Amino acid sequence: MSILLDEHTRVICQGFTGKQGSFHSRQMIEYGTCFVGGVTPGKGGSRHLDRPVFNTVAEAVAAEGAEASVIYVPAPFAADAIMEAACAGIRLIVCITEGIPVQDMMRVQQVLQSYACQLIGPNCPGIITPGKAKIGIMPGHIHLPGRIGVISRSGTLTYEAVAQLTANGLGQSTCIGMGGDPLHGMGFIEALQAFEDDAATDGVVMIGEIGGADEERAADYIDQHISKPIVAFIAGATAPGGRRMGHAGAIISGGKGTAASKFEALADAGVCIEHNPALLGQRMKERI
Amino acid sequence: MSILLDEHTRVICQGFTGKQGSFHSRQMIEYGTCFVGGVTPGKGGSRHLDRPVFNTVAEAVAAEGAEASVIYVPAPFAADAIMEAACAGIRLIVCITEGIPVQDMMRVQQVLQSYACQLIGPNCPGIITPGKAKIGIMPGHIHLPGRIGVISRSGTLTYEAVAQLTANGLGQSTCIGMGGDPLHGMGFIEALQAFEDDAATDGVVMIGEIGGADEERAADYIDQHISKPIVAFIAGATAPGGRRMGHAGAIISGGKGTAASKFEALADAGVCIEHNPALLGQRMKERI
Amino acid sequence: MLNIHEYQTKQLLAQAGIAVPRGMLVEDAAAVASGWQALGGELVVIKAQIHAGGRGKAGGVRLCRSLAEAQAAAEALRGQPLITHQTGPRGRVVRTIYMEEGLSIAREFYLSLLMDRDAGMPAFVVSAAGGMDIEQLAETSPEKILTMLVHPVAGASAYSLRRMGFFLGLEGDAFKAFCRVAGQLYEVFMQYDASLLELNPLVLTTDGNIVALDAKLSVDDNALYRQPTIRALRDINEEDPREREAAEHGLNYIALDGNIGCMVNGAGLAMATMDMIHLKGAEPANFLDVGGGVTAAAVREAFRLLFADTQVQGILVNIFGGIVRCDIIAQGLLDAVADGDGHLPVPVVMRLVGTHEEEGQRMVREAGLKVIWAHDLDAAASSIVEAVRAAEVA
Amino acid sequence: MLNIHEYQTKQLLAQAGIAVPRGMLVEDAAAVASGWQALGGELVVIKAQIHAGGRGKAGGVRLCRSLAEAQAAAEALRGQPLITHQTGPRGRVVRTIYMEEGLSIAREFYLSLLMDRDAGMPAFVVSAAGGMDIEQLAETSPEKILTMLVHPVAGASAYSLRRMGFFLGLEGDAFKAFCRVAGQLYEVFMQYDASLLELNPLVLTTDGNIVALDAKLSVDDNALYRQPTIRALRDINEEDPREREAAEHGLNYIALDGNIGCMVNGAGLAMATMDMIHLKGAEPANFLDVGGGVTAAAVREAFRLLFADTQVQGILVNIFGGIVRCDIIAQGLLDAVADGDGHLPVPVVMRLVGTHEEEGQRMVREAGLKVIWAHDLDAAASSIVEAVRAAEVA
Repeated sequence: MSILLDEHTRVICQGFTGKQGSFHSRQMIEYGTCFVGGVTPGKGGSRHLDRPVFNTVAEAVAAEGAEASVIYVPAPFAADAIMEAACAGIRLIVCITEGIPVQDMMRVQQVLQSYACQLIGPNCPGIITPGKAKIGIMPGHIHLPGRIGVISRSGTLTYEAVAQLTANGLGQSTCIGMGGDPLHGMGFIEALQAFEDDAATDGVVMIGEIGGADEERAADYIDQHISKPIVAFIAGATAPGGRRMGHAGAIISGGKGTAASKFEALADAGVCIEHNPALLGQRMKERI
Repeated sequence: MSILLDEHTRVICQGFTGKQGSFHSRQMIEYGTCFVGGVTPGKGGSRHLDRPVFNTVAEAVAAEGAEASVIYVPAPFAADAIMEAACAGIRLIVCITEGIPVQDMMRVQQVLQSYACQLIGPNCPGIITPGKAKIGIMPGHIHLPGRIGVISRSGTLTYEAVAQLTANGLGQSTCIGMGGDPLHGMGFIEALQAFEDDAATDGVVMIGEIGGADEERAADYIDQHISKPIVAFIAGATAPGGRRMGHAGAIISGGKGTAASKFEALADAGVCIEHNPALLGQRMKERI
Repeated sequence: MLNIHEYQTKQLLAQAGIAVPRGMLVEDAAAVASGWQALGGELVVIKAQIHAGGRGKAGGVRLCRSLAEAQAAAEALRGQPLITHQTGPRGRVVRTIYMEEGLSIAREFYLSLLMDRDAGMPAFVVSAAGGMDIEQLAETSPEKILTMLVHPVAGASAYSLRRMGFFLGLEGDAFKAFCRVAGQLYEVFMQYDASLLELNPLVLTTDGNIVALDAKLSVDDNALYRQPTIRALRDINEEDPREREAAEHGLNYIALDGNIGCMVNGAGLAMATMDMIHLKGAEPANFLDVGGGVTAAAVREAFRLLFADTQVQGILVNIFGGIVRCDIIAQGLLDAVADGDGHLPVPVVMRLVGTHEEEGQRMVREAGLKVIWAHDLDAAASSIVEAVRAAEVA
Repeated sequence: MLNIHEYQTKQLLAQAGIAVPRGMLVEDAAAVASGWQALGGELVVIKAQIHAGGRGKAGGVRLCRSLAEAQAAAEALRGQPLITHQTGPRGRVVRTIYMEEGLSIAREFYLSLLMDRDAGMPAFVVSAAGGMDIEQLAETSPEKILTMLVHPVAGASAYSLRRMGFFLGLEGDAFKAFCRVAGQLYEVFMQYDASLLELNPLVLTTDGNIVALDAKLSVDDNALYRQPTIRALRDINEEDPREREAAEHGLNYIALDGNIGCMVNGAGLAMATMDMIHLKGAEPANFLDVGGGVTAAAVREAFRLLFADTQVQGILVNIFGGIVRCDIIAQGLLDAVADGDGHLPVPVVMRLVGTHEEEGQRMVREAGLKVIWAHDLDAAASSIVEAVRAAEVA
């Protein structure tokens, strides 16, 4: 089992024929993802990677029953691509693109309220259900089918945690990189609830970072609604205030959003917090 | 029992010290409504009708625990007043004002998605729970406490139906005028569901009119979810196409939204349709 | 809704950067002659400017290949009623003639924006079957129509413009031009509080331009207070004089084809009253909602309108007074009768219920007016239908 | 976030109709003299233009009542480092001096707009305690601050402007002027893709005007591509030269106070690596994310930066290659070493995991570089901390 994504999920790529889109689409296909085509406006009717190319997402939905889309279009056009996917009826939208203006994401969030879809990202590695399908840019080979969910604001740090879970023989049910932008789609709460409801997930590794209050809100939620064991790490304990640490969302503003406050909130909610990011797999193994 | 409104609901008025606001606030107070004050920007701190006047709805909420508001401010400012009430935490907003531009209501609908509030209207008579409280402009004396819910797009035609229910000894649990504008708050579906869930309501009189597809959608909903008897009338069987019949929303456009199609949809959903608006009370009496 | 003329709409579109054919109003034959020169002297279109669709089929749009032909077409239309499927059988008198350059057309499209009440936001409607009646097309070939909602926070998104362009089978520069025009159309729609903004047809010319060949704009009445540009373009000649007069008194009046005049408070009750007359076997002569804040002067005006209508053979007054006071209705009636010969010109059935009903009824009785009283709506409708039949027989 | 100077922000505000004090840049004493005349010759304010708050307390804002005083103040600031609580201990060199008219102030307010990430929309923050540090105020007296979200589809609604005006205790014309200014501020915020637009203080003058006395604008980096006006106002003198140079190579670099340099792919892993160094008892000298699409040239530049930093006594390379290829990292290291004397200037611990890891490790080994290899993050951090300690002792 898994959440959101499995081997039957019909996936397309927006920005399919571009360099990034081509490279990662090939990787997704090789991993086994049910990859049914792609969209590049103006190239509709052609084929790429032995899959059909469409002018619009709506056409891909009509012709191929696409239900998930991964977006690699450049930042100035990415918000539009997200809205196109939502409007066309895509239920799972994964936006890899980094650098989308905040005002664009503000509009996306408003518009998405009208649609029954789940956005992951932007500025994220994507989602993978090991052994079944991946949508995104994560290296598939480090994953192992298993029973631990991973939800993270980071990319490579997620790989670190995944590798530890694999090394400890636990594997992963589904791993989601929610992305490093301040305004984003799926958050900790939605993911934790989905893992809670997933019979094939026994525990969750949760990776936060400085900035915002997502982790604090998640802690409140965990306290009320989550029974499965959670191991959590927050990156940025040593980050100075007022500076963006790479991710647009990773900034301590006015003394808010520190790693300490997030660790504390999670600990208060009964989460197993771990300050050493090299020990996440081991801690989870102890808790299962 | 009743829906949305009873004798404990703490009501304020926006546009309190204006002519309309004053007149109808006095009527509401006389009817027994728990009327705790009003808002007129710039007159905060004074008193009117022996009630406190506030500069903002937020102040009225903080000082008086206001939970419902009735709006009598002129059309150019009414959309703003609705948003103010929502933002201040008012849960039941009744907007009497007629003539709000459609674009304004479009924005109001978008904004109200962010708040847990119910808007009734605009361009409506309001809501009354006979014998307990009224919020709006309907003549209280024609009502009788009873067990029939009324939901209507019309004002005076609602009074007609109410008078018939009263004359037939049935009375009313709660009566809601949802208003005659094309974009509005509470619709048939929300009201019907609330009446369905209300142990003190035995049946519902539903009054639609030409224009839009609210009645057709309500018919679908009734078919699936409503078990209580409904008597329905649709005004405008004799209205010509392409002309607005008074209400901004009452127009047959492109052959859509006719009384015939609405009567038919409701009949198909098992609703007791009645073409003679003078017989609504009698029909309901037969069904109960 | 307030409508403006085609040529006025095109001026607004041109200001927003949307291509429209060159053209000018032509007041007389001399103006046609100078316009003919200005437009290149090869092919012009003479277009009757009335607020109604279906002008083409009705002969209100004429392609002319010579000056003489153009002058003849303009003179044939000017001052004459034009009867289209939207004007009613009496037609609409053509007071304004617009002359445009003729274009060489490769393809015709339909493109409009309207306020979608179910979605609560504007929607584009587009079809490759331009020049057709869109409502008819929606019935017969809905697959030829694409509807794209426009979320107000995002505006006319690039993806929706592209999707429409692909739906029309456009490519290259024409595709880009179409997307630009559709985006600009949305700006115009929002800027002027439009209810409907329709280009039918929008054309692709043989030289690759996207041009609005016809254009219709309807504006939300409720927003006119903030639309001075549109208010200035209002043409009262296009409005029914009775409806306009009624509106000036705050009355909501719409002329219909029957013979029983109605005066009611509230739009829903007014429609229900009309429906009731129909149920009793007659037809209403009008919709008339006197509204909530009506004065005796407005009621007097309302009765004056009904009395003056030769079609009206009887009047049903149905007042369920909440805010409306019955004594004010009575006073208005007395005043209107006093303006005439002191008698009711046609049978009048009155149902006066609600605020100050005894006072209102007393006033009418004391004035000695022989109205027929009714207490409920059913009886009121039956009474007026009977009274009119009786008068016809007599 | 890109910051611009106070005087630049005020120009943008003035263009939007918000009142700001009259003022001018003063390049030298002569400019101060002519400005003194132009501003009325009574009272001026000399303001150091640096991208950091807290200038007032640090002596960077000086009230002057004579020309001589103004000239002296300008000369005292020009070219000197100004140390505020936001500049760090080294301060920021003042290169630009702005002179403004002094105003007679009745009240001072705080008014800002920021992008509220939790609500996903802009928010006004307002307080009657103007001129205060708002973050401190939020800690000590949150009731003195009002936050009003701005729904993007409605914009700066009249009710929210009024509510802020009442919260400040304003009335009459000052109330109206404040509401107007706040509404205009929202337009500026949206127009320039701002992350923060802060007026602290916004003042009510004794003659009843609402004037932005200080102004700060930070713009969303991601939106700079569509903000040519803001890009043109960028002052690279205000940026850390190392961070700027790194950015030009697509590297995300932030200088810190520790002695262990880091090179990592991915922001989260970079932070975690810093945290790990701290856990092992040392401190990171920098944050450095080489990103996903890094080239050997950029990696070389990154090593060059670290080698050149005299504070760096050891380097931890932590690459978990997904998109990043380990051989490219290795190549960059070899190139950087070749640029120097062929040896590693400080101890380097390398963890190269993922795509092409064998190839990368082989390249480094074959080049004979004595890096310390580590397979996991914990060991890598321990190793570099130990190596640096050992080097210190030696």
